[in-house]
Amino acid sequence: MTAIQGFAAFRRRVLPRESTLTAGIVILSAWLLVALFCPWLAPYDPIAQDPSATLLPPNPAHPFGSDNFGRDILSRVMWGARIDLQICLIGVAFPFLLGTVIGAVSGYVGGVVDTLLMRLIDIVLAFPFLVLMLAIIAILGPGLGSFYIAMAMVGWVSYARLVRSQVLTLKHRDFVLAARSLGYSHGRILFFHLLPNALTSSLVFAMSDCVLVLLSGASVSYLGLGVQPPVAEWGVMVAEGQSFITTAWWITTFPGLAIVVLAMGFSFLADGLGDKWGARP
Amino acid sequence: MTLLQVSNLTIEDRLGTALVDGVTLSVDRGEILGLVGESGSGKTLACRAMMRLLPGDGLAIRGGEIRLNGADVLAYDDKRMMAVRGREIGMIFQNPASHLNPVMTIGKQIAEGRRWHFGASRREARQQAIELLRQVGIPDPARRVDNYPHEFSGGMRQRAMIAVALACEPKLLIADEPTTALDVTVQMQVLHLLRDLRDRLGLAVILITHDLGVVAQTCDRIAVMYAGRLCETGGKRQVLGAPRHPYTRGLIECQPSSDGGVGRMVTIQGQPPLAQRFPAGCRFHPRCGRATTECTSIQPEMRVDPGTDNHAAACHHAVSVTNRGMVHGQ
Amino acid sequence: MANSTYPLLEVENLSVAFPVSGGFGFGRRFVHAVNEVSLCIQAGETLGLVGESGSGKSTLGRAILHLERASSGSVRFEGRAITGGLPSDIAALRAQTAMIFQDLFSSLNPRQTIGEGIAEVLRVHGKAQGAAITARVGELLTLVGLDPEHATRRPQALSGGQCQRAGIARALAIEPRLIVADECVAALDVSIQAQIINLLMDLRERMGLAILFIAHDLAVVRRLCDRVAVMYLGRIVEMGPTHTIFDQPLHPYTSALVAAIPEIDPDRPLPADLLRGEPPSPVSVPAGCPFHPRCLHALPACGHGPAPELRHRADHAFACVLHDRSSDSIHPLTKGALQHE
Amino acid sequence: MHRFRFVLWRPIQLLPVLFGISVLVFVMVRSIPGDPARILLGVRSTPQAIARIRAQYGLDEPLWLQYFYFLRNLMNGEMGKSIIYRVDTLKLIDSRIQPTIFLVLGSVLLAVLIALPLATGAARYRGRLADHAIRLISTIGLGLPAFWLAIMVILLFSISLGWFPVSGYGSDWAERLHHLFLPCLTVALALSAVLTRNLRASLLMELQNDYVTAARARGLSENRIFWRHVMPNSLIPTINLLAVNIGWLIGGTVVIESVFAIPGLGQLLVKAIISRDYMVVQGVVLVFALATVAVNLIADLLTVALDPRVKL
Repeated sequence: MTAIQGFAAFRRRVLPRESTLTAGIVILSAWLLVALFCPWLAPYDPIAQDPSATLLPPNPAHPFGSDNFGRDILSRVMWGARIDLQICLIGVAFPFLLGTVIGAVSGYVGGVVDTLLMRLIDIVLAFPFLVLMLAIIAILGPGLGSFYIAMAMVGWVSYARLVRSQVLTLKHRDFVLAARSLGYSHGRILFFHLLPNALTSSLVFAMSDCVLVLLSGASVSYLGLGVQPPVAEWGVMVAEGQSFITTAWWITTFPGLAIVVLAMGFSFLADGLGDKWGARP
Repeated sequence: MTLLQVSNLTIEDRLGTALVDGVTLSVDRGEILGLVGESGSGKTLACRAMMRLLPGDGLAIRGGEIRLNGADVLAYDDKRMMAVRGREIGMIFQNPASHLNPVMTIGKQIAEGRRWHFGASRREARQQAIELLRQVGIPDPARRVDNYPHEFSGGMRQRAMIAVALACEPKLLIADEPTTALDVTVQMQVLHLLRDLRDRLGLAVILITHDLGVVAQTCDRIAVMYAGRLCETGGKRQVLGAPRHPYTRGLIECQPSSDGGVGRMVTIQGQPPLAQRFPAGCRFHPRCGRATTECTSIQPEMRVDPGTDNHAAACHHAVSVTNRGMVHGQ
Repeated sequence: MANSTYPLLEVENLSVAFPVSGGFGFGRRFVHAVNEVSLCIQAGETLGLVGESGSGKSTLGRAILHLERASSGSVRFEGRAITGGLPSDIAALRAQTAMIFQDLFSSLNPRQTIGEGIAEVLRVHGKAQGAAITARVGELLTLVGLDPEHATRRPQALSGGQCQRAGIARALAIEPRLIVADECVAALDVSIQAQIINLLMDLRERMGLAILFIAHDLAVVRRLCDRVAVMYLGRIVEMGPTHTIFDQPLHPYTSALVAAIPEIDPDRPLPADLLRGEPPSPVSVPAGCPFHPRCLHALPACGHGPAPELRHRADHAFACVLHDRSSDSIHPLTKGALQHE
Repeated sequence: MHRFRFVLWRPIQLLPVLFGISVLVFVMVRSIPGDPARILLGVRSTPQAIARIRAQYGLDEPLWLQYFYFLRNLMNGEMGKSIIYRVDTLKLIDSRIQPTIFLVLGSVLLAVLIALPLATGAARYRGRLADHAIRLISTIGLGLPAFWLAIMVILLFSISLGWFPVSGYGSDWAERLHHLFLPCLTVALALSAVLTRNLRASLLMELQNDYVTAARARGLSENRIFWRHVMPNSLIPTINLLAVNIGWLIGGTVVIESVFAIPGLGQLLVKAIISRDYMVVQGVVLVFALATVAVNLIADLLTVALDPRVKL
């Protein structure tokens, strides 16, 4: 069996038929593998400086070239996958959990709780997303921890709004009325009947939100308020290469491309899942 | 005089299942034809085919002929077809709320047909829109012409949709379950309007419905469809008074009459088949009390009862005039 | 039965009002979806509740099962107060009542199989434990004419009629004494409608069920129900034994509804216009008799004052002033009888 | 008409939001650990200045009174002094706001110009090659980091081709337009990806509506149906989407202004954060929030004007 046949068989058996979903899964698993195995895959130490190999253009020894400290860009991009994937996952997990629970309870309970929550959401949404995050980071001080906290404080709003509107529509569907007429407790109705139905669109949104979180994390780091040098993070790398843009384009180009490809992976996954589940956030 | 003649119309989906199979129908000028069937019987699809507007992907007309005033509509190109739609054949739908553009005034939607098909000026079209609203029985049409669909009640919306269709002056109106979403008293008013339009304008109407009661009071002739095939056609009195096909009979009997009756209701056992699982032979045979082995394998043809004027049924065991007494005696 | 001295269900002067924002938020108005309704249902009895859209019949059905907050009046189930009742009273109501719905697919949780949905009822109400649950689920499915193997299907994989049967099986799992059936055959094909009606008849006979049958199809109501209540704009305008309501209606609205029943009789002409216009929105109920703008028999006095009271003649009640003049000899309003006066 | 009362009522409804914004901004600065007076004045504060600011903001009073002073100062146009620039924050903002406004307006204009034809093409040729290509491009566009895209655009148009200046703002109108084109393009490219995807989706949804079938059944041409019925109806949700994205867009300008060294509010904010110039941070955040609220208000009013179904 040739490799192509093998892949075809693998594709048939393991991967879903939808091409966008497949593309998303392939891109994301590739990055995941790189992130997990970068100590073995990366040809150089990402922060080891080599004064004899500064600002080298892409060549067989350094496929993506090297920067002004002689660090290998390829190795830094691979190690960067660790940090940036972590930014996506942690940056999405907290808002997702927080927002989903708050939105579901608020939509189900209604009344004063719901009104107050909607006002709070209006207020948070009145601030431009990145500006509010920067403001919170300004108070907490630069760093990845501050970024996660700011993300959780700002990001939950979208999930809460989404899940709340889902719960509000589902609440008036007959199966919820049926559940009430059968004497089920509120907890059972909310968590066993409403939430499983509301969750699909929230999950799809979380996947597309990964793109936003990734871009925000990289932007914050680019501005010098997130991940601090010399850690290999893509946004930091772009910032570091900016001063050499006229002479060494490769320092900024490759980490940027890495962001684009990872973001595409999440977008494809979100689109694919959305089509598959018929959920459009 | 025959206005529209459909012969052997067959519509298949992408998998080659015949959702409409060999349907033959005709409508005369000034005639109301009732096309009766349950959901999934292909009645709506057959009518959409007459306008060459099949919904969804992969559906295609695979055979048959549609002749409008003798001309073969299936041979028309898109441009000629556009002149048929609206202008020759108009259509109204079950749910006027969604079939009217929600952000355009009723008047503009009526006027659009006048402007598009007849090149009327803005002012003329508006006047004609008001006149049309009056014709379909909307009170205070000069004011209502500037209302949006959501400002109309259900029955008024249906009237407005009829006015939108009439604006193009069609010869044939296809009415797809026009009263199903309405209350009974309002349903009566809309049916009156359709009858009235037929009388005044000589409009031919195909009334698609699942309700035999509506058909009995409104139509001249009836065609009954089941699982994509025609099972019985004929005059209203023939089909309802002396049904020849067991499905027609079943439909009549399982609808309680207004005097209620007593005890358990007569039913047709089982349920209509899904398109992918249409049975071989007569498609009704799994639910039929009269079915024999012949029915399971051989598809029955539409046959006219020789003793009648065009009362046809597709059943191997169709009741004919000669042995009608037996059926009525139960 | 322990509480046999009480009727199974007693509704007294029940009103349900919904707030509608009047455009500015502070100009709050109320829609009286159900207005001062009184009725009662005996054990094993089937009461038909008919009316056009916006008549409040569905709201009344839900309010009876305490699924809608009543703004005034009371509901009693087996003598226990349900409106403003204790949680234990509500629990008693829930343990003996169930509901079946019009929307075949939306009434079943799309993420549950049919079996899981029924098993959940059995478990929550302690009707069966462990392996007995599966057996009972099969039993219930067979009872409503489904195959026990349908238990593993999701609602999307069933036809409309099968979904309705599954919904009935879930309702029966509770072993109810009262079922509220809200337009439960309206969305079904004619041939399936009759099957479901027959199923309800069978179950009623076998289990002594009382049914509140909410419908707009009068022919079906006539076949199934013992008594009928006619609603218009939130009020009951006529109520009585089925044959009286259909054969000798006293309210012009009832007589119009009866005359409008489509009949499969090719020789019967389309009835002449029976009513003027359409049911008005419940947001703006006309003064006086709410029906007077559409009534062909309306008197000048009908447009003023309070809505006419429901008056009782033996087991027949109606809310119309037309019969005041000759209160001792009432002429039923059959097919325009009043025109002959 | 009844529904136009909305025009009066909607701004009143916004009062709680405005109140919330002011509270949030107030709390934000007060929650920085340390002596507020010292924080507001920076490291080189004199005792006299500290005493003055304590009096002005009532820093020894209870918190709710402090909030009241904060509001009072705000009403008087007092937002404190920048510790870096040594001028009133309001004056500083006033001098920096113009480039940001033009950047936002230009970006929106460009983005709409890009998105409209793309979404139209994709929706009308659904499932064909053009549609797939447009979808792929817009998906890539979603994931473009603005700061990186800006550098790439500079690399291409300024350094390699030499068509546009690398950075700065310019002194007269022609120069400013020249300077602003690349930044606007950068923001527009990212924004148009979102717009294209959403407009395409809402066009396709409208095309599936029953009234489109009804219009076909009346013999209207596909062109007329699309431009007269489908497009106007799809633009209504798109206006709202655009408004929601204004917040995102303003965030984008923060980054873009830093990359292109445009002396706007975004750049001011980033510099203020880095140099802990909290009075400026507070002022700029407040201005951004008010601008977002205003844009959403305009979008709401537009929706009411365009969609007869919408009532309060």
